[in-house]
Amino acid sequence: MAEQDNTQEYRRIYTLNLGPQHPSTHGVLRILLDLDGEYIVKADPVIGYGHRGHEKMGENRQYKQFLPNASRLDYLSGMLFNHGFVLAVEKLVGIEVPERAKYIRVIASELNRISSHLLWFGTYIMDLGGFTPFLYAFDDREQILDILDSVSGSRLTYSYCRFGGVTRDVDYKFIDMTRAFLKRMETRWADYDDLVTKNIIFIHRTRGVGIIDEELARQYGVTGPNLRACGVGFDVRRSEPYEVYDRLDFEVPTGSSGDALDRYYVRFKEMQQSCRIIDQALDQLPGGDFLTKKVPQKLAPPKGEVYAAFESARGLSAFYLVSDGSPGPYRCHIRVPSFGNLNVLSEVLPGTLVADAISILGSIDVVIPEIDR
Amino acid sequence: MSEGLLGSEWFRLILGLLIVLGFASLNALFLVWLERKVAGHIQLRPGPMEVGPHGLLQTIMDAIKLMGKELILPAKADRKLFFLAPVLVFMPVLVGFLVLPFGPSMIIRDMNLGVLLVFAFSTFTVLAILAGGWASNNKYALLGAIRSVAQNVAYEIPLLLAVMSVVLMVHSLSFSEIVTSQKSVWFVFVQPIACLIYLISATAETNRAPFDIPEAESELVAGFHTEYSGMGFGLFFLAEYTNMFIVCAVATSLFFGGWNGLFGISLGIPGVFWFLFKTYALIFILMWVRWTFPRVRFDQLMNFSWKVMIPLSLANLVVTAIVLKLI
Amino acid sequence: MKVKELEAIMLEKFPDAPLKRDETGLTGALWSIDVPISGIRDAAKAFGSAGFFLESITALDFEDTFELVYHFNRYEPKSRLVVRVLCGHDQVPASICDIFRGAGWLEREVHDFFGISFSGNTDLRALLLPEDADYRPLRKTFGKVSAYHKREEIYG
Amino acid sequence: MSYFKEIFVGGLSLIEGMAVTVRRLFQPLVTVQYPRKKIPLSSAYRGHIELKIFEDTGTHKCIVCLSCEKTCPSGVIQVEGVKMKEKGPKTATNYVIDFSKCSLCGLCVEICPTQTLQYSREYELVGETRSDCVIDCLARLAKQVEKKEMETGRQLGQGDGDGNV
Repeated sequence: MAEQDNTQEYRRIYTLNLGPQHPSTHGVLRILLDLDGEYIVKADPVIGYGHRGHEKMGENRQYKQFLPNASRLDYLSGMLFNHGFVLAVEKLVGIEVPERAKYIRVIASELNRISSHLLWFGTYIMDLGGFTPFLYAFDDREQILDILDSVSGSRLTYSYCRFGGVTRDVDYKFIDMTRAFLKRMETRWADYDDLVTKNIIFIHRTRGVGIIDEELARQYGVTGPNLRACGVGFDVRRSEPYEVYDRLDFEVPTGSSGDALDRYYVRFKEMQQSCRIIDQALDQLPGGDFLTKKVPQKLAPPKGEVYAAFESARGLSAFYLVSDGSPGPYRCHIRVPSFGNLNVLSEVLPGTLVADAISILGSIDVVIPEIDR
Repeated sequence: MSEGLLGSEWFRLILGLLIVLGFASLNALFLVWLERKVAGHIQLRPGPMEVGPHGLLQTIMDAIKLMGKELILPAKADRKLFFLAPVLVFMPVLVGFLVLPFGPSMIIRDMNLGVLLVFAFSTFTVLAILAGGWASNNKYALLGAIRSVAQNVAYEIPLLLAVMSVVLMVHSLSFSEIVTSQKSVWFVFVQPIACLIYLISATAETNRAPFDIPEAESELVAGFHTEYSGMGFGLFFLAEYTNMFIVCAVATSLFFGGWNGLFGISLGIPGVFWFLFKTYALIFILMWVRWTFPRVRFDQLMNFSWKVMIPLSLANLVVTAIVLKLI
Repeated sequence: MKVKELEAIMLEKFPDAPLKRDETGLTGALWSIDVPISGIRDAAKAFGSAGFFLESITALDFEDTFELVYHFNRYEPKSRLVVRVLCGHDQVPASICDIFRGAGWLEREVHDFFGISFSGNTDLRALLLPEDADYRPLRKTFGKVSAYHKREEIYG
Repeated sequence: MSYFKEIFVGGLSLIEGMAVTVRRLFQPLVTVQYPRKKIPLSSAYRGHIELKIFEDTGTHKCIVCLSCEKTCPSGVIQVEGVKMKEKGPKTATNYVIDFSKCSLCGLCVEICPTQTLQYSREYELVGETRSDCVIDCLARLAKQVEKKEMETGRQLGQGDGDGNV
């Protein structure tokens, strides 16, 4: 009798292979779900489908040759990673960056952060079944891409920052376009509020779903908006200000319960804060060089190491470079935020519905190629 | 002799069936085009533009492409059921056309149980969806099929209760009688709650967003028709849009006065145009809703039905009955 | 927990390797500590109870030894801490995946890339590499390598 | 009571959402029917690299220093050259890029000592085989020079013409 019960129990639970090809896994992610009906019993994310060996490539390349790689780690915030890598090398070699370049980098980075969040916003609502906000968000994102295109010449993998500055100075056209974008967004937030934030269906789909509390976040090293959603105001831009972030006035939005709705709020408010940062940075933008002339063609950093953290759109990211004095790093390790953010899924998913799994996966905003490296 | 043939019931039926088949297919193709256009313009893009003027021929080309595609049978699928399901899903939808009152003299078969017939047959589609989902031997398809059954059972009840309030007022299940009694006042003004309940339940019945959980694209890939390709998929698609037309046509005749003009003013426009205009307006609203909202979750959908829709429709029915008795 | 207390605890546990403070912060970490391979778990426990979270685990491959580098951080300004563990090419360090649950994946990644096994981590399946990968790509013996140093050549 | 309130507030929020979408229905479209209508490229656009035509010489100024070839992270560029005179720089005889490997970082353009490299404004690139991605920059330059001469109606570069200034 007992044996029969066991076999029945065995049959109750079945495995669903969510991905690697699935409409809403944001890259090539596969999650092995053990299901009881529609309830998830066990979740095991399987990653590595997009492993390109960036870290090994880094060891075999000169510092500047790694520049194009940096934006390809997290292709949605290419400017931020590009910026972060340049920061690391500048710290390692000890290059002074002109003030103007610092401001330009901050403006470009924050624009990129908004574009990344807008893409997340669109795809998240699409994961929940609403298609239209996705295209509105892309319409706005297109404005950012145009702005960044006008200065970096590229729309996704910018490769804009250089050691000691940026490749190209910004002009009045860039400033006007950015100002126009900020003005445009002021009216768009209200539309997004009406269309999504206040929507009863949306609220029901996200409230109390996929709660990551502070202790769980600490255990898994969850950072970025996902961490701030559970009430911890931890932001690298605040805790270790790089470039000119300490001179700019912005808030670090936090949530309280750490559910999908709070993560949504935090990212939504972050976009508005980024707009504030850009606005101030444009006001303060000084004149001068945009690229220091003192950088040698062949970098020869002193022996040693550097761990340069920066806040990407998804959280705390860092480049860990070990130099042996040669023009390329001895070891190049990249700390990516999505790694911890995805890792936590195996503990958040059990007990939820399949539909919630999609909602949670969307709300933590992972970029799989960033994890796979 | 010829007059006898023209007037005979059989001739009428066959002619009707032919017209229905043609109309249903063309209408579905048109609706797909309309849906893409509405979606496009809501999203600030033009929608299909390349094939024909404003992309009008796009869906016809798509249909031809679908017919030319191979029907793929998944491994270990139930062969008979797999191919039967698309046919099963399409046939009952066609039957609904038999009793739809397009105009005062444009009913193929004016039955005194017309309303019942439409709903009896539209319930049948859920069986086909279940069969298709089960036969596909795919977990996503099965999940979609199971969801579909639960959803249809839950929403059938408020749907029929809402219809019941109208039937109580007219004392008839015949479409033409229901429409005729709305000559001066449409029932939407008398029964606004029943109308709202009907429209919401009908959206759920036809598996349209925000209630499209059986095919929830972002969760279940394509739900019950994940494994269907070619015309198998085409028939599911056709059935979905035809079904949409039917529920909107029924809504038109139950609540929006069918072929009657507003408050008895017909402006000299033939009844059939009034009917079609109102039906397409309702369809437009369904599309508008679809391209605005995110999808509800399965358990919330059931909650909404059992905790809100059914009590509300029951209360509405009781109030209707009491008021009718008092009058 | 205050920094002083943490320093005291670490000094008690590892008397010959005190917590070093790097005021310049040029390397990105404010404190660093060299922990013997047997002391990883003690150190991790101390940091865990002091409210640290694990930022990353990585390894460096030198000619004479592996070096495991753990980066811890707190939700406070400038409090990154780096733990260095020398780990011979054939040594097996202890896993800390029960102290920091997120460490499991990080250790799997190090196992993938360097072939370092962690005792106590039961799930060391390949994470980023294919399931059947039998190579360790970030070892300096794999593929194209520009340099292979001894540890003291870099850290002196 | 909260039950009815939620239904009411919820219903209202849905109507607000529908108001947003229906407003869009009457707004001008933002998309462009691409092959028929094109958006102007930004002035900073980075296409694949090409050799610049200098007005004074009527050709490029490549001195085959191989800086670009060495700095390229992906080994895209292949340059060969010969010495035309005893003294002075080499002249390029072969300048080929394999665009399928290029990641458009722009390091080659920045490092070029004679500034003879520039980004082309070509973006409608298509190839059926890998070899279609290989671009012969010298041949491309020759065509551009020819075209420019046709347009202006005069011989370019009345100077020495072999790349020396």
